[in-house]
Amino acid sequence: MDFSLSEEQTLFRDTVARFLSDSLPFDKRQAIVDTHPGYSADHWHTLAELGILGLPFSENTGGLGGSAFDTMVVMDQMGRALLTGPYVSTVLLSGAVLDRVGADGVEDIIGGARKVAFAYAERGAGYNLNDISLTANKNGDDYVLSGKKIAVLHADTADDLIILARTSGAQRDQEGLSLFMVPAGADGLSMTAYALQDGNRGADITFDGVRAKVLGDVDNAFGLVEEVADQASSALCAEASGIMWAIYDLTLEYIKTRSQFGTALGSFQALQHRMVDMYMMCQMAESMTYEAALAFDHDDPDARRRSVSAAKSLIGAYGRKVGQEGIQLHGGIGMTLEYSIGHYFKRLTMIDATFGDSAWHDARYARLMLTS
Amino acid sequence: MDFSLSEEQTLFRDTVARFLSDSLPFDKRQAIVDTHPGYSADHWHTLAELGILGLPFSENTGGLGGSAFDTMVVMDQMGRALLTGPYVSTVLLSGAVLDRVGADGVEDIIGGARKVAFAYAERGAGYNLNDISLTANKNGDDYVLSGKKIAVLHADTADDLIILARTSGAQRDQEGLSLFMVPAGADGLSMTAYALQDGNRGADITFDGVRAKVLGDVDNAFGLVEEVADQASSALCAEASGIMWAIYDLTLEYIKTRSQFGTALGSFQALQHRMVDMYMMCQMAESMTYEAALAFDHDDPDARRRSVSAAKSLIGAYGRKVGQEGIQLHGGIGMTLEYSIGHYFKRLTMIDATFGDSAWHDARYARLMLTS
Amino acid sequence: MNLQFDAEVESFRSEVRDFVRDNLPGDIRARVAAERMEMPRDAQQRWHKALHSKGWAVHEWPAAYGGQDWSDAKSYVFEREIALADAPRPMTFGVGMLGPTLIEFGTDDQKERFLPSIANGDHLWCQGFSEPNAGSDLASLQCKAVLDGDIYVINGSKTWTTDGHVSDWMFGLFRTDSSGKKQHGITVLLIPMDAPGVTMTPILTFEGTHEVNQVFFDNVRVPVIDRLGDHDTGWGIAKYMLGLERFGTAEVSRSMASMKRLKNLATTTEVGGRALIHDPVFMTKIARTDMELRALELTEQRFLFQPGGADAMGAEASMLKIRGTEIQNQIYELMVDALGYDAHMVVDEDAVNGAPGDAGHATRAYFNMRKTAIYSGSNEIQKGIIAKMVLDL
Amino acid sequence: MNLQFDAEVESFRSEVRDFVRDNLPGDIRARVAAERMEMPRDAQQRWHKALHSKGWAVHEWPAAYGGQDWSDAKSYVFEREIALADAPRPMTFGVGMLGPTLIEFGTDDQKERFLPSIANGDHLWCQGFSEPNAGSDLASLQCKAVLDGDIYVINGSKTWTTDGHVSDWMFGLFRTDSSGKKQHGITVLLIPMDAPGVTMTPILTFEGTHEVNQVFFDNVRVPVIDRLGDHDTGWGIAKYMLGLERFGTAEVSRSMASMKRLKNLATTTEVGGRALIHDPVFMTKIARTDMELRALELTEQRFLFQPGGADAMGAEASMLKIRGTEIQNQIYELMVDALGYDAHMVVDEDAVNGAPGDAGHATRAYFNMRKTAIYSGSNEIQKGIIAKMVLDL
Repeated sequence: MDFSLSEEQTLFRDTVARFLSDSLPFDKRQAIVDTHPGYSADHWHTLAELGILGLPFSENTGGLGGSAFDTMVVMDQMGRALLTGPYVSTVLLSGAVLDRVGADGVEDIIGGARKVAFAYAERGAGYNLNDISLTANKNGDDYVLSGKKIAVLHADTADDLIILARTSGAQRDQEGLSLFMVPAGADGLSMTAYALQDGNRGADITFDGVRAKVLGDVDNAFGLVEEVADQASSALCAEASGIMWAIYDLTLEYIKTRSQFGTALGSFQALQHRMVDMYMMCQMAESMTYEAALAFDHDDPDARRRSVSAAKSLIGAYGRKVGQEGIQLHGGIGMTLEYSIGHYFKRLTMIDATFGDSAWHDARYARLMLTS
Repeated sequence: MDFSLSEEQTLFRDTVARFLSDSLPFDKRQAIVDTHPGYSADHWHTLAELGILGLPFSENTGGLGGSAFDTMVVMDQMGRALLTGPYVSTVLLSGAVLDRVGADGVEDIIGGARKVAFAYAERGAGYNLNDISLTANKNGDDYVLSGKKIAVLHADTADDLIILARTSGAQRDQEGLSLFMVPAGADGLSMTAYALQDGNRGADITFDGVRAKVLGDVDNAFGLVEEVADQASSALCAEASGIMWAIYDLTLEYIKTRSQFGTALGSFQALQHRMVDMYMMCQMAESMTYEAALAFDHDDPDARRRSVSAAKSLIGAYGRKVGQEGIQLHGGIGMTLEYSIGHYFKRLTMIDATFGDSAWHDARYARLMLTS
Repeated sequence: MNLQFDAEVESFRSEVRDFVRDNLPGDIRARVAAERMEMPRDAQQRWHKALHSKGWAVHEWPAAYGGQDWSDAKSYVFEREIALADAPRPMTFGVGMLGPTLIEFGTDDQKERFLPSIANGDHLWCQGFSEPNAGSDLASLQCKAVLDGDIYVINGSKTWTTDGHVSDWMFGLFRTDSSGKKQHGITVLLIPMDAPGVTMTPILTFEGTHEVNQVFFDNVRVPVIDRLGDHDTGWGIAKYMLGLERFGTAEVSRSMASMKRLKNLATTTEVGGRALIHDPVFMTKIARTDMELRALELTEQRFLFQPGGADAMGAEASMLKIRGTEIQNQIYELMVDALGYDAHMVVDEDAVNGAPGDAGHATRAYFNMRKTAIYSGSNEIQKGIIAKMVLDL
Repeated sequence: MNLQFDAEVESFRSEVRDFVRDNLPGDIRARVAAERMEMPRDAQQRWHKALHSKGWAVHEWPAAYGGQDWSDAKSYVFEREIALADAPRPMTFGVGMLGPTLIEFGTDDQKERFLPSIANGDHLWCQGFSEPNAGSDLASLQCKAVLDGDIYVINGSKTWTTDGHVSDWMFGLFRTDSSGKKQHGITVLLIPMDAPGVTMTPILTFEGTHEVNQVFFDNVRVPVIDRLGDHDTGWGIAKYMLGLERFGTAEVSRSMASMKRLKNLATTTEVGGRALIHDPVFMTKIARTDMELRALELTEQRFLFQPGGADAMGAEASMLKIRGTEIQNQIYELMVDALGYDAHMVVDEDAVNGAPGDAGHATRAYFNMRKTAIYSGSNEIQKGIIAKMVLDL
């Protein structure tokens, strides 16, 4: 048993860390986030050059063949730097879908030339990936899509969209779901883009008879989508863990240097104990990022679901608490836009509300306990 | 709006407090609890003399016609003194049933000559008062009871038993329940008595064709039983609140006087803040004893259920936390049999596990939110 | 023991309810109901003037100054009803703090010059207490006022100045002597915000709301006639002002209104074919929070209506502030949970309902309201007060 | 990065599993599985001797003294498997603490006289560290030993002496000089429990279990040859002994076994016509606790199998102790909740299963196990250690 990073992982971590600390110091971040499209095109190209965009893809598509642990190491750093942009939507979601169904275009993603957004969420579905009303009807060789998607990450700068749609069955069946691809500017597609709380961008999209090509097996996409979502969740856990440590570091530094009533805040025992609680939650969260990555080392889908849900739930709950405590221990300065901690907190909150919050994963985990 | 005690209430409180502090100092309690029947017959007679056994009963049965607030004031004191004995089972449960159905015998309870236990709980029913399998079949003017009851408080010193039994309907119907009375030594009745964690006594009772007289309306007892249970729950809330304050007082006193590493424990800020948390929970709990007593001032049964559930749930949860913290802040001495805090904690735990724990009352409250 | 209000108070409750229903502008109600953080100056004034026309805008002031001499019970019911009807909060600084303080400590000239425009809502005030490096240690303030003849000359800075950018005047604490104990040498001055040398930088909170400001003073000249109380002894006045906040720090009424919206959101939000209100785990959380809010409400009533009334309240106010802000934050947290993917979106500034149910701005409110556990003496400071004053530790 | 054990360790795991299945007496297993607190001397010895016959009773000792020189991984797996199989805990004081300390600091004579009877289970040892007024401040101990020729004469008292009433010997810390710093002047002595002048009073824990005792010394005479280490410098040995507890303080394996019983209880407990395991609210609590236990397990593994292994662990052990005891207590709390009215009953001393499912003694265990957050350095002391050593506060 060995938790240490391989030489390669260390190299990746350090490369990404150096790039982000050089190019995305916090005082430059707000200007980037405030300007369309909410991230830097230069950063995206550098990620391509560094190979990060190809990290999870197999070597025969030009990727690096990285494992879930490799992604974990990188996402942890992205979390600490509060990097915005379509890494999750293009690489971890859309790229993974294309790679698995054997579709073209992964090379372009790896090279940074192409961005793809993944439209899965619908209003009223909560976090359930099987609750899909958007329909795809066969028309000649193609399909025609009608319905609505919400919260599509970085759709406004995507070249193409992948859409999870219903080809048969009832609204909440796991069977009868299929994946489709359309160009972002397709006829019949209308998009309302908006800023997200964490600095990323999202969009609600209406499909009114949009012609689309099917990706992979018809009626059979649920398993693939669930696995891809679990993989992205695992990566988000690592991002959250990095953020939690960043909050911890900031707060510890703050209470060591900030004086009140003539004493450093850090000498107040009540604050010390709360800081220790934060430390312990960060440690537990970090451990669970390993759990979530470990999930992809074995083939049992239930074991994978269990591990990912355990990690996502605990990290959601601990992240919330660490974020709240970090702000509280900072006092007024922690409430301001110009200080980083609030932005960390916003991102943690949004990570929890993506692919299932703590409560959703508790419920999935509890269901799996019944069958194990 | 006026939360202060009336002159009468103050008199009651002081009388009960004086009696209990004189006759039940903590260092004498364990000997009483360890000796059958787990409480003092002398104390019981004094409670009769003081009128406490007649407190909740109407004046025309010889009682004092006290309100739920009057009971609250008395139970709070009983909690602080950790009084064991059949006050809940004989006065608040059985006496209330007899009074409501207009049966004889309340006078004897008030006088202290007669004790009656109330058998309602069944294994597998949880805290649900409608989940009753023990059957009562009509046989001439009487009924014949068959089945089992568990956790019957102070059955081993009761003269008679009141039994909640099913006369018609399915196991979990609210309709079809009736109340019966049998002498404790009736043919066909067998009892296994045991000590309870909190020093009281309980019994499991098997009824094998026991002849019994019906009390009140046949098939229609559920509403009455639920109301009586809510009243007893309201009283238990007050007892728990008294216990919580006793734990708070003990703990505060302890950390003020106990030194460690050359300093009074009470000067450690982390402990101060936890003590403040305990103080706040005690205040909130005390407020909820008013809520639970207030429940009987109006006639809407749903309003009553809501108030009692809110109080019982919060007091259950806060009581658990206050008990755990009280022991923790005491350290080793708090773990010992000869110190009172563990006994307070045991009683709080058992109060929570009577007539519905926090979770059960949360669920009842949530159901009522749907209909309000 | 009697836990009901008497008939007179209940009839007053109906009067308030009717008045708010008929006089609260719809656009203002909608802003509050959407859990929006900003309340523009114009909206604050419109609502204030509506109350003023009824004689209720400064009801806590003595009758001689246009107040109502209401009982604690009536004041309590009034605050409850305007909150439940989604009316904006009253103007804290001018009406709640400065008014009573001027009446207690001000000169006749000051009362004449300032009270009428506070009462009729023409002038908004802000508070100049906090400073960049003081945190919760208010008395350590450094912003200097030097007496030069009959003029104070102010140099330095104040921060966390709520509503500074929409205010006409500020009442502030300034350092006039730093030779002794830090509580000595503090003077209260009243300053027009358009005085030469006053400048302001907005401080945005991390979710992007502009409520607070940093205010800079560069040789700002304030005549002695605009000093409240005596030279160097302003600390007593400051404590008096802070003591005025006893009432309503628990935010019970506001939280009841938010709780109503949370239940509405859980009723109208469908997840997987059933309304959230049928999810036992989520409903347990709402139920618990609802119970805690009731416990807080009763605790506040016990404290307010104890013998001696609100005036007898000491460190109890600290408990109400701690538990009140915790429960308030819990409610917003549950709103965010209920919103799911709808919580991600930054709802357009002007949108009143950006998401299903009310509470469209709930995510922003969740972020913003973390401040309540920090300001007015952080919850940690409040625990220290209770430990000292109540627990005698 | 590799989060699996290698094949050799896994094959060793099977060996342990098989051995325990074939050699753990059924009555002993049943006691552990019922969450009983007491483990009689006889039962402790029977199990110990079974392990001894396999050479595993003192596996952590060096091979020269009958130990196994196992890797950290093997020791870890061994402890996991015996706990999951409901075997009793190993004998902490003699095997876990005194043995390694004697090997490190003892004379040849002491090793010869004491190690064999510890290894074969003939002699049980207890620890004489805590004193009535010391609390967590161990070094402030007062119980006096005066050197008179080649005899120490002990007067005073020790408390919280776990298993004192079933032990043959005690190793204790005694005050031999009180003129300097409190850490100086402490001497370690080994005392037969039947020595003249040793008396004992049981201390029952509040739920009625007899585990700990107060031990009194009235002119108890101990020869210098039974002194471990040097005169006055026993504090170093005491710290060495306490440092031996690094492994397993998180109680992960024991909690996993309890968690298994909790799930069993939830499966077999019917409430209102459905098993508790179908109650979403209750199952959410079990799920959360299960996840936290997994997080703790992985955290322990990260700490244990970091470069340098268990020896590199410093204040991390404090975190494992805090979280481990919290999670353990959470599990018992949920058992009590599951038991409902069955939690009230004091289960008969000899009953192994007094309630549905296993875990008949769970209520008692819930009460009793509050101690774990108090003993071995209370969780508050542990937080202080982390604040100082890790956070540098």
